[in-house]
Amino acid sequence: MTSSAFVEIKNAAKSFGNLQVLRDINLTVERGQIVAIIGPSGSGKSTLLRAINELDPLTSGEVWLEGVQINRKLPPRQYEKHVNQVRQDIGMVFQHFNLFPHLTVRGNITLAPRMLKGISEADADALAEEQLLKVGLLEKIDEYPSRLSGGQKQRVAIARALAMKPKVMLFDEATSALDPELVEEVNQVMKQLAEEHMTMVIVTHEMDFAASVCDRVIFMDGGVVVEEGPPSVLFKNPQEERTRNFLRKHLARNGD
Amino acid sequence: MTSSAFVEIKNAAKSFGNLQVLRDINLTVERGQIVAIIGPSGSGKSTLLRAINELDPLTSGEVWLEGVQINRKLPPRQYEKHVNQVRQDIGMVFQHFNLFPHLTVRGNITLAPRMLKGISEADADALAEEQLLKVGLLEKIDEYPSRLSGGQKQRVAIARALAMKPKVMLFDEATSALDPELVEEVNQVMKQLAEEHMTMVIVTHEMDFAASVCDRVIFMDGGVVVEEGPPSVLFKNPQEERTRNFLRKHLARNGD
Amino acid sequence: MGLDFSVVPGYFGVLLQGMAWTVAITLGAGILSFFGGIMFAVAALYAPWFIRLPMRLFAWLFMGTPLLLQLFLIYFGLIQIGIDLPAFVAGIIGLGLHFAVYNSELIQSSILAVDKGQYEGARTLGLSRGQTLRRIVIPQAVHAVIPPMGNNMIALLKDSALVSVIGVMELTLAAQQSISRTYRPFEFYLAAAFCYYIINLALEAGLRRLERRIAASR
Amino acid sequence: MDIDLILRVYPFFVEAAWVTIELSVLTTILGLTCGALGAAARLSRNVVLRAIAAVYVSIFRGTPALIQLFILYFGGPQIGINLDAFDAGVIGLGVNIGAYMTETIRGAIVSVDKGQTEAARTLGMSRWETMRKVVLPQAMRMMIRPLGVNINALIKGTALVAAISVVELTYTAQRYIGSTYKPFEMFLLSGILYMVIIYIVGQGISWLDRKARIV
Amino acid sequence: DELEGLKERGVMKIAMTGQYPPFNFVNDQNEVVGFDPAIGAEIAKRMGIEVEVVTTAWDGIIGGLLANKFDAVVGSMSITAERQKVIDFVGPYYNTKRAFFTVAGSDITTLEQLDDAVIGLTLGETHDEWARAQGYNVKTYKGLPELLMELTNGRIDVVINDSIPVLLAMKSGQYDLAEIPAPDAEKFPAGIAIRKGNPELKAAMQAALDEMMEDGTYMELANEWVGGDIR
Ligand SMILES: Nc1ncnc2c1ncn2[C@@H]1O[C@H](COP(=O)(O)OP(=O)(O)OP(=O)(O)O)[C@@H](O)[C@H]1O
Ligand SMILES: Nc1ncnc2c1ncn2[C@@H]1O[C@H](COP(=O)(O)OP(=O)(O)OP(=O)(O)O)[C@@H](O)[C@H]1O
Ligand SMILES: [Mg+2]
Ligand SMILES: [Mg+2]
Repeated sequence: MTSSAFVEIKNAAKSFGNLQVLRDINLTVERGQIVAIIGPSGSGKSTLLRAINELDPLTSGEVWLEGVQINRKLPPRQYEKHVNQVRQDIGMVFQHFNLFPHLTVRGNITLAPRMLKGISEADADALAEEQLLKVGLLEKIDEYPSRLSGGQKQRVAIARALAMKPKVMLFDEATSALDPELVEEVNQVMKQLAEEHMTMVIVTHEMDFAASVCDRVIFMDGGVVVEEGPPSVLFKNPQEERTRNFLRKHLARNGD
Repeated sequence: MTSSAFVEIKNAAKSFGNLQVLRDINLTVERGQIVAIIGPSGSGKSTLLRAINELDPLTSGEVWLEGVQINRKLPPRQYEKHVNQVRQDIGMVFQHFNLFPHLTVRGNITLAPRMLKGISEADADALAEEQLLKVGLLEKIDEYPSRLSGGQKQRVAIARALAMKPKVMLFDEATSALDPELVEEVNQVMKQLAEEHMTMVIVTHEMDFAASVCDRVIFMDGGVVVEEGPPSVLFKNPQEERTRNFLRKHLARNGD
Repeated sequence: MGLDFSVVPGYFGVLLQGMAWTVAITLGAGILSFFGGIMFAVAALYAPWFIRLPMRLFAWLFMGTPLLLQLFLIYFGLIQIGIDLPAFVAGIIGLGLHFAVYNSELIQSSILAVDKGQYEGARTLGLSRGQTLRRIVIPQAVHAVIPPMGNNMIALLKDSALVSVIGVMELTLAAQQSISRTYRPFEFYLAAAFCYYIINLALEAGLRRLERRIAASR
Repeated sequence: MDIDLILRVYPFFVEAAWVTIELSVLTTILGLTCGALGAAARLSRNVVLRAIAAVYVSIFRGTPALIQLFILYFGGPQIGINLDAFDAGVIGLGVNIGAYMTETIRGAIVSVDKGQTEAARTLGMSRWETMRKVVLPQAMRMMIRPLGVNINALIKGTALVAAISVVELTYTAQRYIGSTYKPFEMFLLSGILYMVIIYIVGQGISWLDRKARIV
Repeated sequence: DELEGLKERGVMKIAMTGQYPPFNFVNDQNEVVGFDPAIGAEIAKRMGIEVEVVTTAWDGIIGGLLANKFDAVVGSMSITAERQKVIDFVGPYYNTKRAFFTVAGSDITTLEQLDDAVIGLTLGETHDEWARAQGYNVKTYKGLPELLMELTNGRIDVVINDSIPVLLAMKSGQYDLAEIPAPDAEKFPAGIAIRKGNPELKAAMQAALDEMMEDGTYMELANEWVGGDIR
């Protein structure tokens, strides 16, 4: 069974022990589409995102990427191989960057392509330079992460993910650990990706940013999708009481 | 040479190695007055406060408390004694509480009075209870600090300082390590002290709080006092460009 | 009988040779203890129980008995079951395994302390479990324990004196041999102590440089 | 494996184990004393004391304990220090481990948060009062485990005094090897006894550590 | 002279390794026994004093004597010119000869073959220096037990040692060894080592030794511990 959608999540449910975190979630993302997921803390946004690349496998339900089921039931060894394979097509950016502190920026970016795609050192270097140019950090290529600001770290993390030429990029609150003055430089990079029609799923607390780049916004609460729609509708004219409540509090907080 | 002021700082200068942190600072605090020191990070606020009780002795200049020069030049042994003596009159509250983790709340409060004032155990206990009542934490008297919330810790730290019956209290960002919902309980205690006419010098980033309790606000930048005055003037109608800049950024940040 | 260091120069050759052996053993055992420590640590954390349990026992034996005894058993004992190691090799293996056990304890806790985000960051890129361990987790864990492992190296240098009991002509035995000719214990032991101290200083300087280099990269 | 022989001689090994224990206890006491004094000197404001302590630590950690024992025992008389073997063993090992303990204790003390000292000094407590009532009680907890590591090394290190002929566990084994030509049995016996001692001490240290951590 | 002091104290400390049967070793009761302590005790008795046996490692034994850790070494020490430079000897109280042992059935049967063999001996022994002077390929060990183990293990081909202890080890049945005939082998007189500068002590001990050789006590001890006359 395949699907016409690019990314498709069907009847996703997830529990941690007794705690049901996701309940019957259905979601499709078309190629080139940019989807934002918003919602209060603990609503399951990260869990959903991490289910897409099997970091937190679903308890039940299916995840598909371009006609391939990601969370297939397979014997351990085959599953491991399969997962490592599909993850190469899914870039992910974390709140806390998770750069490798013992490698330079170059090392961070080239490690996976060299190990997994077996490309030559020269090609890998070219790749690193290309990606760093895109995020505007070419001059930092030989620095260690500890010498970078938070915004620079996150841009390197994006470059690292892009170097694997992923089909889709996942962002989990990519800017919420950053000082306010550094947020914009990361948002710029994400906007640029949007212009290049990268398929993206973005968990964020920044409504303004979500409104300005996303094709569709999904509001989650208590492990379910409460409401979804284009930003113009969802932000300006939400249908659900819970959505309105959330937006009211949130827009106040962001109003500075 | 004595002074009519209660606390007086004259021509204070301080360097750490080559770095000049304070330059020619003059400041007086009358008995019962409450003074707030505000300013950007690194402007020397903490250093100035810590100069008052000789934690970071001045490079040059004088510090007086009730007609006694605190930073007198004395032979090491005498200096040590003198400093220990005057510090008993100066209570200090730190950003990170610095409670003694190996002692109960009672032990934290009674340690110094018992050692330094030689009061009996019963008297010390009564003293601890009195101070804890004041900060509203009597029921925690036999807890260890690790069992307290941040706000409770800070209130115990204030009780500990008060138990020495200080003539003046210094607060160095007493609430900035606290979660927002805990700030108010500490501010309440400080307001109460203000009502009791405790002389206080308060380094803070909370402009609202400073405006509501202080008699005078001092704005520091780059190691000098840029501007000072009553909160009504300094916050509403600052004279200096630097003050205006600082307040603009800061009030925006606090506006959520 | 007073001190008379004039006898020492005649034995410079012997002492220098002893020093060379001591350095060689320390380096050999140091390298073994480093890689052995990593392997033990990985096995202790990730291997199935039928490897893990014997390893725990092994570690427990090595940490619970004097090195002297271990060296003796490796050299004189293994040959009884057909494993004939030259004394020099037995010394390196004994010292190396002994300190590998200690290093392994350090590395284990350091591996567990590596931020979970590092693991996720690598897995997300598609690296396998083994690749993540090898390229991301272990290098960081090892970086973090270079200073305490350095201390173990320094302890190892000094414990290399024990290899004299299985007849390796290292510095201590060289001194003893010189003493058995001259009957001047104080002078030769002092000379040996001096040589150890020199090696120790060199080792410490090397470790400090290494630590600085690592510190610079983070 | 000559079980018969083992059964015949094991009481003497147990006796010898008591010598090892006695050595370990005395050495620990001396080592802790040296360690405490050394740490105090390293942390003092007196430059001379600091320098002396630094040299002490550097030399005694920088050379093998075995050589130090030889120098003290065989070389000592040449400069007028004539100790019997047991005393030389205790002093040699104690001063040696004391150098390590100096660093352990110092490390624990400096790892106490600086804010603790500042808070105590701010209340008017003197340096010494602060050290005694605020810093040391906290450092004490942090040093139990690393001191346990030092003591573990020390117990195994007592085997070195066999070289200066103290008849403790290892030398007892060596003597019996000389008369029986049965090294494995003898070393097995002594090895087991070492493990027992070290296990018990290890449990004791863990217990102390747990107790200290309750707060 | 130390004779006075010894008599005053009433105890003479005598040193040996305690690892050299039959001359000195520990029995099942963990007591140091053997020919050496027996001789030491007898000499002391004749001087009207007691002995206390000290066991100490061989490589420190002369150092220990010089360092006043004990008063005499009654530990099967060969009298050599080298040693006589730093200590005095009473005796000799027995003689042994340099002997060469291989495992039984070894190809090495003559001294000429030693050039290609690996020789084991004890550190600090008289044989050590001699063997090196011959240009042999030498490995040194701490004691006879290690030597015999190594010989059976095959890591060394030949052991050079005083003959008697090895012969006795062979007799115990634990080792299957063969002796290489060496008719011209050097004889070694074993002596009791004392510190230099004690002529009176030396004379008194010598007199006691001579006396017991005269009156048959010596033979009794030799028969008891070694099983024959070893003068
Ligand atoms: N590994 C885990 N084990 C147990 N519970 C977990 C785990 N990860 C998440 N949870 C729980 O699942 C719920 C949803 O968590 P999730 O991180 O997905 O929320 P979120 O919407 O991303 O919140 P935030 O905005 O705070 O990041 C929370 O109650 C959380 O405590
Ligand atoms: N012990 C010290 N040694 C060297 N430099 C120091 C020391 N303490 C403070 N400084 C420097 O002195 C300057 C002023 O520091 P201070 O802590 O007084 O600033 P502050 O106004 O309290 O800032 P913040 O709001 O961040 O607490 C800073 O540049 C700081 O780096
Ligand atoms: Mg989340
Ligand atoms: Mg400050």
